[in-house]
Amino acid sequence: MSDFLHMGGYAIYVWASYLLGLLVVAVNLWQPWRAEREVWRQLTRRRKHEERMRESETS
Amino acid sequence: MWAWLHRQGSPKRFYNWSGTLARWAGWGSLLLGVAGLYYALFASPPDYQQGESVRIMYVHVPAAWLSMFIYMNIAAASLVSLVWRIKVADMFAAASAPIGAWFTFLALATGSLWGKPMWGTWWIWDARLTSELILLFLYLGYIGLLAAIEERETAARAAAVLALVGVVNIPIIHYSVEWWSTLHQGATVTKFDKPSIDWTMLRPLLLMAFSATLFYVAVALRLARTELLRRERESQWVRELIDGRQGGGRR
Amino acid sequence: MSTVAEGLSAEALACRRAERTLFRDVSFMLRSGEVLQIEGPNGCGKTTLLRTLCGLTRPAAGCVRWAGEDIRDNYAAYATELVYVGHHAGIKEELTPLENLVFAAALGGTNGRVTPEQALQRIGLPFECEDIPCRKLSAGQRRRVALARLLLSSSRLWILDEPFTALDVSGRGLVESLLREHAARGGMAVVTSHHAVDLAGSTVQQLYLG
Amino acid sequence: MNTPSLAHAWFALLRRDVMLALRQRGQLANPLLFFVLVVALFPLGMNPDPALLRNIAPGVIWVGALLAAMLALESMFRSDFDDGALEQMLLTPYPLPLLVLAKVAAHWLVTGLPLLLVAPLLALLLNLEGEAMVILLASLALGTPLLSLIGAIGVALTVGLRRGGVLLSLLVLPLYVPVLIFAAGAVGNAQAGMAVTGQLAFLGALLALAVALAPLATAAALRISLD
Repeated sequence: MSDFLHMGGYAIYVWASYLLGLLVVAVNLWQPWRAEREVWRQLTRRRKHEERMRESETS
Repeated sequence: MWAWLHRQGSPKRFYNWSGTLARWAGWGSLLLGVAGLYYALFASPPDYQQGESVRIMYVHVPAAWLSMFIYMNIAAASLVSLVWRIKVADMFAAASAPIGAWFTFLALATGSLWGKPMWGTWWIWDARLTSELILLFLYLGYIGLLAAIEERETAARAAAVLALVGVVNIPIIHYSVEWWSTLHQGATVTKFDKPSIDWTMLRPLLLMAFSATLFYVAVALRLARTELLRRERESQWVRELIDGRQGGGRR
Repeated sequence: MSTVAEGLSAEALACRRAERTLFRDVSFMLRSGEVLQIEGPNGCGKTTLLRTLCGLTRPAAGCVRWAGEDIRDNYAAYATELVYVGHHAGIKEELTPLENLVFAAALGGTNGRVTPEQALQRIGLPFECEDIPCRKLSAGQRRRVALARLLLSSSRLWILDEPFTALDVSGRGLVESLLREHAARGGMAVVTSHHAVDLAGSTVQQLYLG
Repeated sequence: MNTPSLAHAWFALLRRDVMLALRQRGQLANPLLFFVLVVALFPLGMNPDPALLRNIAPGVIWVGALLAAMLALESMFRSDFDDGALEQMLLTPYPLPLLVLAKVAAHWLVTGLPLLLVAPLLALLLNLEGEAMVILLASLALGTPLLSLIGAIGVALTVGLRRGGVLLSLLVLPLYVPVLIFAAGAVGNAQAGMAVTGQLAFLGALLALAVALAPLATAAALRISLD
């Protein structure tokens, strides 16, 4: 196991590479998630606003 | 055929099929990625010259591949959006750009991490890394232009022109950098690619590359869908979508 | 559509800016000898409409036709028939009025009736102004230089964005008479203006935006 | 109907732009002074050993030319955009790419050509002599029009933006890389007594390609920017 972690003396470089790869993947997962949440929040707010306007018109 | 494609490019249709495709691509990417990581870290031998550091290659090469592949995708989508006026295409192009920039960055960083033990310095003006660096600038320029123009559709069309100019220039840049590095470097440093590569190393490489490609497809589609919703928020189908979602209570 | 579509027509034009619809369903038909006056409050898209008619801005929906043909199909033919004078009319500050007009004629064509000097005279620019750079002229004088292009050109369609801005009473009267003459010759014009325009004797259509 | 011929309009546009530039000589001189200053700063920033200077001369002069050309780019369409002359250019019956070519040609005459004229002086400052100097001029003669042509695309894309300057350099400089490499490479080879025809031929080919394609892209970009 420690041999595996040691990576023949290249541990820092190898693990840093994989960590960076993971980081990039994480950022690219987080980004669309955040954008999606933001857009849905906006859209529902707009829709509610519209409905309120319609209600106030009819009443 | 064209009529069919054009129909699939209509906002509502695109929204429907892209969701499914993104989900499948996402799961596929995860599956291939896990398998790829297993072979990359456990079930492949160290290189006889580079030792264990060869494992960096399984991150670097897919990232470098994706950086090129995504730029080509942006250019192709830009062409489609300029010629056939399919709005969805420019949203896909715009969504691809940040992903491409991130993977270009990853390719550069891992190239540097591989270079330190191999060459003894963090950075060397090797043809491949230099090309990658210029590619990063092309991406940043594209993203910068897209962000600078306020009118969304104008921005998309301007960026599309830039992407096409860029894609014509990439081979020229690549060739010039290649020529320049052979002129100044003399003895060639060991490169990643060798004429023949063993199956045990090729297997994780291919798995990781496919996984990365699917990952890109999934993320780009999701970003494009989000942008689509934002732009089409006044249309009837988006309204219905919101109502359905609120009624369904998914969140 | 009418059978003989001589002239300019717009079909269900719509324009969006900043994700907001500026106008939609704008349709009209302008025939030979007619003037179209576009009115509306600030920010209602008058300038955008004019630019759309020129083919500078792409409409979000609908199309502009010249002689029954979409202007995008044969733009060069349309361009020879068109003069557009916008807020900024391409008058170079560093050039003299005469140089500006000579250049405009070189790019936009002339009708052969009027020389640049005559055009400047007719538009009421003092003779001594002809040889000084435009940046030293007043706003009204610069406006006159821009409008002098109308006299040179042989185009049948004039598209003028606020042509009366910065002009004094005599200038306004002059532009009105230019428009009348143009219409009498069988020309067409699209004009935006805040002022009431006196074009007695010509057919004037009006279009309200917003 | 009396529409002037394309050639007449083309030369009228070229003549007007050159005339305008000559009336604002201050603006004309700025990039030139910048070029001279940048190159003159290098010996101050390092050991002014003649051999070293000779070594870095091709790169330094070419990077200087690149930055000076970059600086001059913005003026290509800026004033035309502000005063509506660009709109008028789009409303003519002539093919826009050809009119763009006239503007680029005029821009090169007033910004690129002067760089070519002061380059020998700078070459002397950096101990670049003999054949290398000739090749330097040849590379500038082929390379600076390329800079103008490629740059025009970037300017056309950013002309509608209020603060397009930094973005412009980000868009354009990566595209300048091949020009820099081959041009500076040719001069370097000439110094070392090696063949230069390959690089110069490549620059020539790039120039031909850019003359054919860049005006098309610039015209498309202008239409988009003015939309």
